Amino acid sequence: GSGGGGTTAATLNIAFLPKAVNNPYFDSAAAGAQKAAAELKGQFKQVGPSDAVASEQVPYIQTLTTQGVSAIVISADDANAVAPALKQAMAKGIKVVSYDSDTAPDARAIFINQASTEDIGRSEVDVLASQINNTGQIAILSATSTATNQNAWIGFMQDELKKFPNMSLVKIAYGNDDDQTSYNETQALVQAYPDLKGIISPTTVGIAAAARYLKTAGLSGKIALTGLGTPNSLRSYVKDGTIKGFELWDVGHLGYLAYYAAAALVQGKITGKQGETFTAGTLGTFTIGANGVVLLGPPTVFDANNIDQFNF
Amino acid sequence: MRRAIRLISLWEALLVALLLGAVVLGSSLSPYFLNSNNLSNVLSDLSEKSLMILSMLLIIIVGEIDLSVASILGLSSVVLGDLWMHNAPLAVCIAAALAVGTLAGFINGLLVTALGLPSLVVTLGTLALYRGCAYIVLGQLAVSNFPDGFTTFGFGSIPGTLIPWPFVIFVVLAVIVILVLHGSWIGRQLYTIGNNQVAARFAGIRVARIKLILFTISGFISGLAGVIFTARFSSARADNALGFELDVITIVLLGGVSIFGGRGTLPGVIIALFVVGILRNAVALADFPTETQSIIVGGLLVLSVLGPNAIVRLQNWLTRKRVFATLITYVQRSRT
Amino acid sequence: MDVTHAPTHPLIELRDITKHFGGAQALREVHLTLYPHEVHALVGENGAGKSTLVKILAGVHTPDAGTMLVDSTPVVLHAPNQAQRLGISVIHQHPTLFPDLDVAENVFMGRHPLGPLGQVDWKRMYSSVDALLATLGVQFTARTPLRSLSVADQQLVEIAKALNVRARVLVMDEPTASLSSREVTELFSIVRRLREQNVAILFVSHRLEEIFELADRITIFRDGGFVFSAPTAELTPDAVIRYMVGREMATLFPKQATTLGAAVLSVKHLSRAGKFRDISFEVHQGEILGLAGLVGAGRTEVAQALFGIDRPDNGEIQLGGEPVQIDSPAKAMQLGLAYVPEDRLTQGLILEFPIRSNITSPIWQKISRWFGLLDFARERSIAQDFFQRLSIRAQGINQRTQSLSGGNQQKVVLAKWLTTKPKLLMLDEPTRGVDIGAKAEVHRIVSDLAAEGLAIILISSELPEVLGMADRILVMHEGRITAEFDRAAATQENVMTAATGQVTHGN
Amino acid sequence: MVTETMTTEQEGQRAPSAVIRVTRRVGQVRELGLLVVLLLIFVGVAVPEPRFVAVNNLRDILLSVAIIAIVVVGETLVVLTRNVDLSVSAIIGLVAFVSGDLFKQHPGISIAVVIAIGCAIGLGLGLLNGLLVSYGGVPAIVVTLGTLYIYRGLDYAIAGGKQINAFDVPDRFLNLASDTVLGIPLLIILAAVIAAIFALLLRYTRLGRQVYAIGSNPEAARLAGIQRNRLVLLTFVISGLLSGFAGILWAARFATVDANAATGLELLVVASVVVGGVSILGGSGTILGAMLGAILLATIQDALNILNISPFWLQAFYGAAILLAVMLDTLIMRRLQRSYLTRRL
Ligand SMILES: Nc1ncnc2c1ncn2[C@@H]1O[C@H](COP(=O)(O)OP(=O)(O)OP(=O)(O)O)[C@@H](O)[C@H]1O
Ligand SMILES: Nc1ncnc2c1ncn2[C@@H]1O[C@H](COP(=O)(O)OP(=O)(O)OP(=O)(O)O)[C@@H](O)[C@H]1O
Ligand SMILES: [Mg+2]
Ligand SMILES: [Mg+2]
Repeated sequence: GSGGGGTTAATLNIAFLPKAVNNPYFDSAAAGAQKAAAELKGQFKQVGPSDAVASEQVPYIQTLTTQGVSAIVISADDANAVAPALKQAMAKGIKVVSYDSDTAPDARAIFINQASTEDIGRSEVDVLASQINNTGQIAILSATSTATNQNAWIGFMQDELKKFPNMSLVKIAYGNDDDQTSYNETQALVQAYPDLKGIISPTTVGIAAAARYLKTAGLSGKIALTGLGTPNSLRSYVKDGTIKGFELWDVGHLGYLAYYAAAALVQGKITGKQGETFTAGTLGTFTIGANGVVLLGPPTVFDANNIDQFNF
Repeated sequence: MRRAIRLISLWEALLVALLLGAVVLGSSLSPYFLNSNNLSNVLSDLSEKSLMILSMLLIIIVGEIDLSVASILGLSSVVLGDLWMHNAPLAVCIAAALAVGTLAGFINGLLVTALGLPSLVVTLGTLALYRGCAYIVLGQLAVSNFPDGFTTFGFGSIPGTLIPWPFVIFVVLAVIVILVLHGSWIGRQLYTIGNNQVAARFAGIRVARIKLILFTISGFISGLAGVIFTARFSSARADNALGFELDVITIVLLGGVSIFGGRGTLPGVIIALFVVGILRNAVALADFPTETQSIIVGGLLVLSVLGPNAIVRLQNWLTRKRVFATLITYVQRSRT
Repeated sequence: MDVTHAPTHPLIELRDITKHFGGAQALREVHLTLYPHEVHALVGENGAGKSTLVKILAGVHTPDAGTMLVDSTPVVLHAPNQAQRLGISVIHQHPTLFPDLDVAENVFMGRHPLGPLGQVDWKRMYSSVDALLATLGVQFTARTPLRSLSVADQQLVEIAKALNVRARVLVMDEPTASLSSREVTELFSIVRRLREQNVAILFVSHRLEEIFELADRITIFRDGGFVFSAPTAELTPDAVIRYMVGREMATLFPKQATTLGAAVLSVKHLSRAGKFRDISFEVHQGEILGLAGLVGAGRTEVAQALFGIDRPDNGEIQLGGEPVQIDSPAKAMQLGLAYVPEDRLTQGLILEFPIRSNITSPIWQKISRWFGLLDFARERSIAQDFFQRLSIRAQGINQRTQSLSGGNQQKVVLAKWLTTKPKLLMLDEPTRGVDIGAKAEVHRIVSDLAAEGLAIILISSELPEVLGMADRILVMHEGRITAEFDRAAATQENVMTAATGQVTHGN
Repeated sequence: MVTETMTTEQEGQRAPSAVIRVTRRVGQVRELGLLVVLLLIFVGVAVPEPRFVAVNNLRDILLSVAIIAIVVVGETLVVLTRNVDLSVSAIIGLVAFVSGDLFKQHPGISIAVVIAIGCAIGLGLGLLNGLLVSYGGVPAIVVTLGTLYIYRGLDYAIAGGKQINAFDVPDRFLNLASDTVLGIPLLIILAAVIAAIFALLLRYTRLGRQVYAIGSNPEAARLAGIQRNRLVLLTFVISGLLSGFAGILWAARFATVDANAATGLELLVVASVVVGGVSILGGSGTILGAMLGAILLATIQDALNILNISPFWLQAFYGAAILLAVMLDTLIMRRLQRSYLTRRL
């Protein structure tokens, strides 16, 4: 059989490969992608491992390659581990787009960046600072230390912290985007740093778990918590004051844009070169930036006032 | 159980049928299944497990078990990565990874033979210990920037063919194991130990020494698997191959090897290896949800032992009914 | 000993009981009657079927044919607890206990005394077991973990277990096998007390003096068949032995006269704590050295120490005049020793393997070619050769040893060790549970080997066998050599006396 | 569990011979040893970090062990019969999700009903394990390794990408995990009660003693007229039931439940049992010991947190704990037997 089948510009057979399939965050991204697929009359499917383990993603890439999908849209669990397989796919003429978490740049054509890494990193520190009036020990609860996006954000957070002499970052903990681990890590942070004032968790799983611990440990309001999360999973904590405010881009839009980008690639409208532009349905026109990065836009801040307007 | 032995040949026949079934299923589920690239992917995905079943088979045949293989894989992968991160030459890194694996296996062996502890508990302990050591060394870091040559070895195929490099290693080792296990005096001694440890000792077989060697080999193989894994994903991480031990043991048992030792053949296990590999691949190709795989594998595992038992019980029941007795004996004759 | 007036109503009556194990017939239409207020002794050589009968009474085995009457009503026992409910309590030949539990629980397992809330009443259990143990005069208490007891003490627990239930029938299979004489007297006084309480007692033993001391009636089995039964008063030890053996020895044990060569093995002051002490002897080429004694005398341990299975604590072993250290069976084999173990099923054979592989197992490495690959053709020829020389009766060398009769299994074990061309061959109970025909053949083989100049140590609990086969007989009792006899000087009586540890007279 | 210590004292009163006093201590040595180790850890950590022995930290330790402890009780029963149940983690995960999902699908469903359903599921899955082992004649490790896959697979099949969030389940349900009675968290009380009940059953019922018997010597058990199959089946059913119950509590405690809940927990459970001195070869060990084993492992984890040692050390410590436990156990047993061997002759 011809591995490169299906790349005729007409057929849109686009597969999403998230870090893990059973993660509400990626499910809402998938919802957006499905919307785009409907608009473009293309096919959409989402496959992936049940655990966020890099090596688990590779067989799926291979399978998709064999199936000759027209494009793979991936959120890389480990930028380099998936690279060889993705390169094989590209060699077979399959377009590769990364979203949410980038791969090695030479293993994809375009990276859909949910928000400028810098914006997110800096703004989260600012949000937290305003909650703890610029003083005290803070900690970061990240996903995995290999997650490209996480590390980039953390980089800018540390830089932003220089502006707040009275705030000190005491620890960066890793919850592996796993609920129990994140929960225990939060518990560990609180125990290890009795004077902890605030936690930033730039991951949807992490922030939810952290919020839950703070609530059960009766620390709501005592330790401030912010980060990136989905409104649905944090709504109750925002209402009971465990979380005053948190950020996120519109995940649905992320998937939506990623699908349009992939489609544009498949249809040959773009190749991924800097400066190329394409239109993404209701989101309007986007321009490809340096080394194939497309920016979704600034993040939204969710708080008690606006949270009920969102459902994802 | 005794009578079940007569059924081993039958069991291997069943496995072959199962294998064919899997192939048919695969090709009917997806047009891409028989595509040569895909088959090459199947082999590639089995790279580490195919090696690990070899040593696991030997260990289970002498009536022991090694739960720590996946952790040893992770540890040696991490050692390789850590040294590479500190700019050691690749050859040194690989040698070190193999050495660490071998040492880990040797320690298992010592605990089992010298102290006479049950291997189930010992390797349960080292399963956690070795994985823990891997985390201690590399934490959550991942070392990736390996040279292309290394990655190609792990991920690429023999030029001009679609045979992945690691599979070549498997073929070579498999041939050796077949010869040793089924053709040499050593193999005979292994089965003897598994069947009757006392009799083995009374016959002058050095039981403890042999077990020590086997655990050490298992460690080495796991280390080798660690190197291959690292190459395949150009990524050395502490959580590499987490949980592989279950797959490996499952495949071995599915291959008709008795968990009590003394019974089982490599051909059977190899067939089982491909049954599992192909089923997983077929199910994924057909876009079945991930969980279908684990359900199928688990079901096969239980059936692999339940099946023969059930047949034996049926036989006993029938033989008690004089009418069928002759029929049964006839069937058994024709089988042997 | 009081003369009993056998009551008219038997408690238990066994009629024409037959039992097969695969091919081997363990019991052939035997009958036995147990009366209350009577100690009934059952004697017979090894493999006569005593334990099988005991297990049938215990409900462990169900007979293939025949009837069992309890209180003159026929019963069929399928499970041990059925026998227990009928008031039949059994002491099995080999302890069947729970090593992880303490003595009290072993005694009470399944029948723990219960308190008001239906809870296990530990206090009561411990006190009653301690009381029971007191009557046995033992050195351990109800709370001692069983794992820490010696085999003999475990035997006592087994006895306590049987005495603990209000039994109407007490069956004892070689209860004294590993007991000291003091413990034996304790046991006997208890048994007599029970007899006074109208308990029916079946007593299996190899020790004739015990039987004549205790039993009111003696029944003799031979090779799975009933031979004779009469009140003890009407019997003499010689008569019993004659019934037991029941054949002219000379014809059965064709020991050829051989010229003794140089000493092959000489042992000096060999000791192993708790097993044997100060063992010294020599064996010569072409000599058969008999090792007689009761079960538990320590003969197996001596043999196994020589074969490197357990280490002796001190003493010296010389082979061909050279002092040697034997630390493993492998080493022993290199030195030209061979050991045919006591229990061929668990120690001698790989039942899953065909005759062929079993015979060649000690020399697999030798008959391998490059890379240790087995030379199957050579294996087949060697196996075939011994298969014929020992005239093993089977479909062929590829038949699985599992399906062989005891006698033929034993021949396979013999062949297995002969392949190593040993200088010294140690046989431990080589004919236990082997039918007469095969027995005779084994004896022929052994004496042929001796004639070929092989040195042989023959351990056997069957006196006639030792008397018939051995050039010289060492008698062991409780780990010590108590006597040595030449072929000429040895008789049933003097060997048996030495074996039971009474006056030591050798020459 | 109180009873365990009581009998120790009783045994202390009557002391016939020196040898026997030794062995009696050896009999209890596991529990004592574990207590000593725990004590050492507490002292060792409390000195640099007094917060370690603060009430709320001790509470956290017990809280984190409570759910596992319930599963450990069932596992202990199974292991005592010379078997093992690796499928517990899958049962927990499955039940945890299903019970959470019930609330999500049928808002207003009564908690009692959910608990009943969850326990029923656990019981059913345990029953399947038990039947395959006892009547199917399949080695426990094979059966439960297989059902570990299968049950987890079912979990994935049901859960898919869905996730149960705190707001999907009623607060009354979440309170199961957070409620306290007289200041003691309900979870801890539940675990303690369950452990105590089974400790009593094991020690004070004939059935309980027979569990030890079949693990210690199956053949002898047969001669004693004990029905092995039924008993093995029973232990697996109990193990499944308790795992199911633990699954419900899991959902209540962690509120956010996806298909991966409790993955890999079976190793921690078996580890607790082994560290607790329950012989993997069956026949010996106590619930008390297993509980201490579980607490020990949880304490190690907590100590690492408090001392701010990287959690990456945790697994290594677990492994070392397991190895040390079995080594000590066997060495002591050996020593004991040698001390007796030379008694005769
Ligand atoms: N479970 C069994 N399977 C096969 N054969 C058996 C079994 N039990 C006994 N036999 C055979 O039945 C015959 C009688 O054995 P049994 O144990 O009753 O003899 P015994 O008189 O008790 O001998 P000993 O004095 O050595 O105890 C022997 O040939 C033995 O090999
Ligand atoms: N089959 C057995 N089961 C349990 N204990 C045994 C067995 N055989 C021997 N023993 C014990 O081992 C110790 C030494 O017995 P050993 O067999 O060496 O003496 P033996 O003279 O060889 O007896 P046998 O006539 O059985 O060979 C004794 O305490 C004996 O009770
Ligand atoms: Mg007997
Ligand atoms: Mg003996």
